[in-house]
Amino acid sequence: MRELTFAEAINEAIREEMERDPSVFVQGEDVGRYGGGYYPALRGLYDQFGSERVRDFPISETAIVGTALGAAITGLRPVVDLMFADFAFVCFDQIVNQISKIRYMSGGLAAAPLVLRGVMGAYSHLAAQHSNSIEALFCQFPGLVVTIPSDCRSAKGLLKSAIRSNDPVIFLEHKMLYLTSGDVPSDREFLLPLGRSNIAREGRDVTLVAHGYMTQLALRAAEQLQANNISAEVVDLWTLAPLDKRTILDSVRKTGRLVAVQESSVLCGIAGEIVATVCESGVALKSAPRRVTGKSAPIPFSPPLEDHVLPHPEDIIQAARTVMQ
Amino acid sequence: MRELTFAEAINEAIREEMERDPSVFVQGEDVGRYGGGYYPALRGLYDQFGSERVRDFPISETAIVGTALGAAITGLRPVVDLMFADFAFVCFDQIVNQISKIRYMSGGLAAAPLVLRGVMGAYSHLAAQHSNSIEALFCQFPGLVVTIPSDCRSAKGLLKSAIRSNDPVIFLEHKMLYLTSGDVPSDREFLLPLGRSNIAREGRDVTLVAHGYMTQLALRAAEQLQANNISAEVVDLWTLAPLDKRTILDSVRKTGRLVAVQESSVLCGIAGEIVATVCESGVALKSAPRRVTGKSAPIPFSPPLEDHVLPHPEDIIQAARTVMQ
Amino acid sequence: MSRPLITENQVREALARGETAIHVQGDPIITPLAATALTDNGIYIVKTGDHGGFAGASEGRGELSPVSVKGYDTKFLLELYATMQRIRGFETAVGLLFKQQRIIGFAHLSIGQEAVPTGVCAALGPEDYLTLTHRGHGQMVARGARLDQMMAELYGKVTGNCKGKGGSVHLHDFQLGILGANGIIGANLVITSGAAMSAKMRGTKQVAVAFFGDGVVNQGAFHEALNIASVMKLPILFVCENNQYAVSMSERDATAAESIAARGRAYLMPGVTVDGQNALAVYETTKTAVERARRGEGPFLIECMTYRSRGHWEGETTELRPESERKQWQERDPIQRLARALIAANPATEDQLRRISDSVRDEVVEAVRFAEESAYPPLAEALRDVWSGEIAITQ
Amino acid sequence: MSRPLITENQVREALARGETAIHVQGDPIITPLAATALTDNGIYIVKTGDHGGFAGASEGRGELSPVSVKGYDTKFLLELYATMQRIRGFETAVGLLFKQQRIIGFAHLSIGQEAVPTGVCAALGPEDYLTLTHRGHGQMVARGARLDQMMAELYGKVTGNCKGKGGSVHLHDFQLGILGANGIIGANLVITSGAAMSAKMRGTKQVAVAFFGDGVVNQGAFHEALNIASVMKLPILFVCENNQYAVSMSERDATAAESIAARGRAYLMPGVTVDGQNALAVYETTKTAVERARRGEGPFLIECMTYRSRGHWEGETTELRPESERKQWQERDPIQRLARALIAANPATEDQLRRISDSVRDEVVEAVRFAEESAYPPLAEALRDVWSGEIAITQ
Ligand SMILES: Cc1ncc(C[n+]2csc(CCOP(=O)(O)OP(=O)(O)O)c2C)c(N)n1
Ligand SMILES: Cc1ncc(C[n+]2csc(CCOP(=O)(O)OP(=O)(O)O)c2C)c(N)n1
Ligand SMILES: [Mg+2]
Ligand SMILES: [Mg+2]
Repeated sequence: MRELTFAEAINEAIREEMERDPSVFVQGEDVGRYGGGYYPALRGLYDQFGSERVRDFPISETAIVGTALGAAITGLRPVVDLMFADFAFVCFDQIVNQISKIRYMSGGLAAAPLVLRGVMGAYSHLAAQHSNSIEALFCQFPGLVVTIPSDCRSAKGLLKSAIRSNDPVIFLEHKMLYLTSGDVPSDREFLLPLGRSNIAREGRDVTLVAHGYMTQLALRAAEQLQANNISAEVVDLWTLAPLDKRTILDSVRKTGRLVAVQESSVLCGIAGEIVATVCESGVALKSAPRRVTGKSAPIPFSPPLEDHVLPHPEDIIQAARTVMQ
Repeated sequence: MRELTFAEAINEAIREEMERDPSVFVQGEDVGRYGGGYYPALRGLYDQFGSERVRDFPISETAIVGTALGAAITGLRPVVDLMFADFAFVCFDQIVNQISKIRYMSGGLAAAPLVLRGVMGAYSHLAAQHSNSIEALFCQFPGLVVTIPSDCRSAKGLLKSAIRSNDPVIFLEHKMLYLTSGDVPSDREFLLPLGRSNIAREGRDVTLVAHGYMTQLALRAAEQLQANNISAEVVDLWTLAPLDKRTILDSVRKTGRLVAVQESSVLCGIAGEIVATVCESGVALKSAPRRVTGKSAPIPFSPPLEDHVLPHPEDIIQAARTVMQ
Repeated sequence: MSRPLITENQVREALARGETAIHVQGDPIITPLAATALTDNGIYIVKTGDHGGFAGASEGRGELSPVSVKGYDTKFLLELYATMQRIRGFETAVGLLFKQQRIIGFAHLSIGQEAVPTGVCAALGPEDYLTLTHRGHGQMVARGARLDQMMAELYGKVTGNCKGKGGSVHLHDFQLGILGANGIIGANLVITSGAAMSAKMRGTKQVAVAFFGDGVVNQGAFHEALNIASVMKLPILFVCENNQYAVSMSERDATAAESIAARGRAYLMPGVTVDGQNALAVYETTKTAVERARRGEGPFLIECMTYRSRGHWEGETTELRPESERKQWQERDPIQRLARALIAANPATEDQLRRISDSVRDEVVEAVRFAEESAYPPLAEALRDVWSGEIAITQ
Repeated sequence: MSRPLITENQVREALARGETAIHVQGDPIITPLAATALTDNGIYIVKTGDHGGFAGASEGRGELSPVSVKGYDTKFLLELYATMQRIRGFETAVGLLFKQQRIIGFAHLSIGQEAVPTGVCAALGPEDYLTLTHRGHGQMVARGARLDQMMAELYGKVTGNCKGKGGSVHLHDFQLGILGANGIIGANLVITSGAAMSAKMRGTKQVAVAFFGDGVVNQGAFHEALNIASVMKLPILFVCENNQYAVSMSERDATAAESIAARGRAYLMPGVTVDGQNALAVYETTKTAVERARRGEGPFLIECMTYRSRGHWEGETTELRPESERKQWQERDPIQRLARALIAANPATEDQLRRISDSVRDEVVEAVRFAEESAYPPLAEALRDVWSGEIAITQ
């Protein structure tokens, strides 16, 4: 295994799948010679595959996503670069009212095998409009697969599976992960399953459920909790929808305690979903579950304020301590 | 008090506020002489107020909502008719990335006093793209007030408050409520508070939390439960965001049992939020809480299938029975 | 620089040579007689310019063109007639069934507009793609969809095109290249651009057709679809069924453009306005546009002037369109016009036409029987086709 | 019908009469000499037609127009010069501070493009509205925003225009009618149409200006904003800072239109292309457009040809624009051009200009000091201004 940066892991996943399957192609803004927008993960693909398979678009997200849908239902496999995931808002209908529903509305005759990649989240001082965590929104639309890697390895393995999937996959890459690197298998058949959660760290006393960059925070928290003799298990939700309840419930059944983490503000997010799932399952809890979430505000630009509204490992540690009492 | 239809209650709220405040006006598609799209609640307003204050637009939702925002930050009070709430998807950025954030991003200098009305929900055989229940999505965007009336009376009282509010309000009207009528105060100062939940029915044994049309189902369920000697309290979430936790917690503290209802599919909806809110509050529950939600599918056209994926009073009754055991 | 003038003679000569386009420099001035001949035969004018912009053949919009059946194969003409009758027959039945509440939900009928999809689909090949509007029954039928399956879909029965899950505004028939009707204004345009892009990438010579209404042209998706189609020179036809109203909004009040055809030209693609009550005019224009697209010359916008004779949707109670206007367009009924032309020019007798409408009636009756007798989908269908089934759903 | 020809003389006569527009019938043919005179003075040509469509004054696009300072008040000219210097000074500082990581997040600089906002804002009245792009520092400064508040905002300090909560791409200054910069391409256009609609409804004679880049014109919101502005005849100016690239995408490859000005004309509003490196040309065109809008004659699109001398954003490592092109545009530096014209025509001395840039430097240094010394907002600010405060938040 070699260490790759997050961008390299994404790049390798796409490159391998494009080499493997001629129906796979990339489209979006600045994906060509530029190699991808502000978080360039596509470097070199244009040189290797040319402008027909690495397709530069004008700033027309509705067309970018809509044409991808049209291509997908006619036999191709587009991998769309949304640049910032926030731009999903300007083409939201195409995603949640078209892509998610075409298989169903056609009585199963159509498939929309496409991937929508977008860079999500905050912590990067990019202010309110470019810092949204929007994964929960997509979970309300059955038909979509919502997948979020938490590190370089899962980025490669999940993205490759996403590209091979016959379902439309929302694939969200956290900005902060672009600052990381890690071991990534070079195996061209290295695939991680969609629709599954991952035990990122085993533990006995408390289950921390997180996803994406939050998993990194949870792992850091678990590390420090260990120093205090609290053994935390970290469940990493590789896929949010459809949700792998079993892995979560199995973990909580073992630990009897739950802390659920999300970056976005509290209402109707993933953390609430996890807490509700566990509580209505009847799995016996030793204490009331807790959520760690972003505070209820748009993301402020001012760095100390941004810091203030976002979750940190200390918040997770404190929540874990609370549920341990 | 007189009995009004749901459309008449909406109409009266808007008419009274337009008479009271010259800065209030209506815009949208087919709002003028036509009196509102498929669910015409605006009949007569055009004749009374003319084309300047009842503004017909082309099919351009981004412009309809965006110009409303521009008008709101420059001193007017637009009441936008989105026709079907599903059309929020084609102008989603304007709602969740612009309207919701402008007060905050401007450091509090801007206010966006506007109302976005849309007809939501299923049960009406209008198929997947026109039957979405999208209230949960807006709850992830602090800055928006998300309000849903559950009957004719709350329609008038909440809409009047929404129009007078200095916050942007999403106001969702369920299709099925358009088939109802009920007592509505004729008082021009009849205002129901935003940011509050309402005890729609008092009870001792179990708390049913619902909103919009689901409140009607919950009330029907409570009726039948009463016949079986189960006393159900129904909490009607007039406002989903910001969420009035206290009313919910007070009720559950009393009954010790919780059933949360939503129409949309399960993941990341209101029901999960309610369950999570209650469970992490530490309020002691006598049994595991339950959710009643739509099944995980787009809304099918075929009437028996549509029926199958949606919640019914029987589902609530069954859930209530389960939590009573 | 003086402007060229197009004479009737030029048109006749072009016709004699079997051409469908007349090349001119600059803006043509069309004599009334030439205009008649042009619109009659769906010929359009090619302006020689940087990007081959086209001027509309009947920019007058809403003017009638004589229906001239001369030179066409009788079988072809009767097929056009039969197709229009099938649309009308099907939709008339839907209207009745809706009143009886045997069909519920959305039903937007296109009675009066039959010539548009009929003319368009007659010019397409079997591999070509289409997307439809919310008012898409006629487009389905014109493409050759089975009436019984369609009726079953409108009933929500398992024998419908989408197993009953789609319904009227979500009709699909992938076998026929029909990628779907759409309930969201403008959404199908970008999807169709994608199908055209896909055809081009795969090198298949398929052409994609996006039907849309006049109300669509002020929606952002329209703009993005046309720009990308032009930038990428996609093999796509944008076919506007301009029935002059979007619900209650008149096209003139809604749209800041000289015409919808002109709006197409603003994206450097040909945009022409044709008499949409004349199936042959629509057919000829489409044929030229299809050939052009197949040659790799890019997109084309066809604005077809037409009128709906029903309300916006079944169940509507508000009619704001002027009585006189409705009356005027009733006289332009596309079926009657083709019938008159057929009988006048004598390739068909009244008897033959009656036999066609009789057989259509039988087909419609049979479709209704089929739909009535078909079963609803089993409830398990409600949770099928959501995902592909590759992912184990544990929830 | 023969086309009119515009001669240099006609232009000179129009100028002598103090006019800013020349009326013609049909498409004008412009002699090279006339074209120079036209662009030089920002005069445009009015075509007499149904809807008063305008033809661009310098459709050649990217061609230089002589900067002619004759006839202007010296104070006014020096103000233009000072404004451009203030923009350049401010942004140069921002670039440096970004490198030193004293400013973090987004920073899109408009160095090289200063003439556009400077010319536009010089023609506005104090009550008028503006919305800005992500590259909006220059637009703020040109409107008269305080450098110290802006710098503090870029630092995220409580003394910033938005208390530090907005940052570079969300600058607002409601006191100055600045309704906000925007991070979402196209979003500000519909909002500005709304401000213009509001002004019209309130009868205030205010005009609204929406700045946007060349990359915006293929976004759906652009289309909807322009259509509605034209349909409602709103008092709005759409001002395109056409720096010819959207990140790496060249405008020519992205946009199927003869020009961005022509795209405006497709919505039946005047659309003109001006030399965006000439503040006076921009000013003159804007003035005419503003007057027209105030008279209630509706929207106007101005395409200003310009070029950014920096990367798309600070921190960018990929430069794909040809070296020769960058060089060519460097020579068209709008500040240098005005300086040369001022000195050549003698209303100002080099010394005067140096004093201006010195004082700007002092102002910038002071702004940096102010930002550095200002406090971050108290943490409680993070949860303020989310809602109005009327609703008791129990959560
Ligand atoms: C985005 C969106 N906005 C509004 C509607 C509601 N709607 C359905 S059909 C229609 C009118 C469409 O008019 P047109 O395109 O002219 O087609 P026609 O009905 O005349 O055939 C409207 C406004 C919609 N379906 N989608
Ligand atoms: C909807 C949307 N898509 C993409 C982006 C990312 N983005 C920011 S600036 C930009 C380029 C804009 O180009 P242009 O309008 O020409 O302005 P310039 O940067 O050249 O001043 C892009 C693609 C965005 N902010 N919003
Ligand atoms: Mg129409
Ligand atoms: Mg640009």
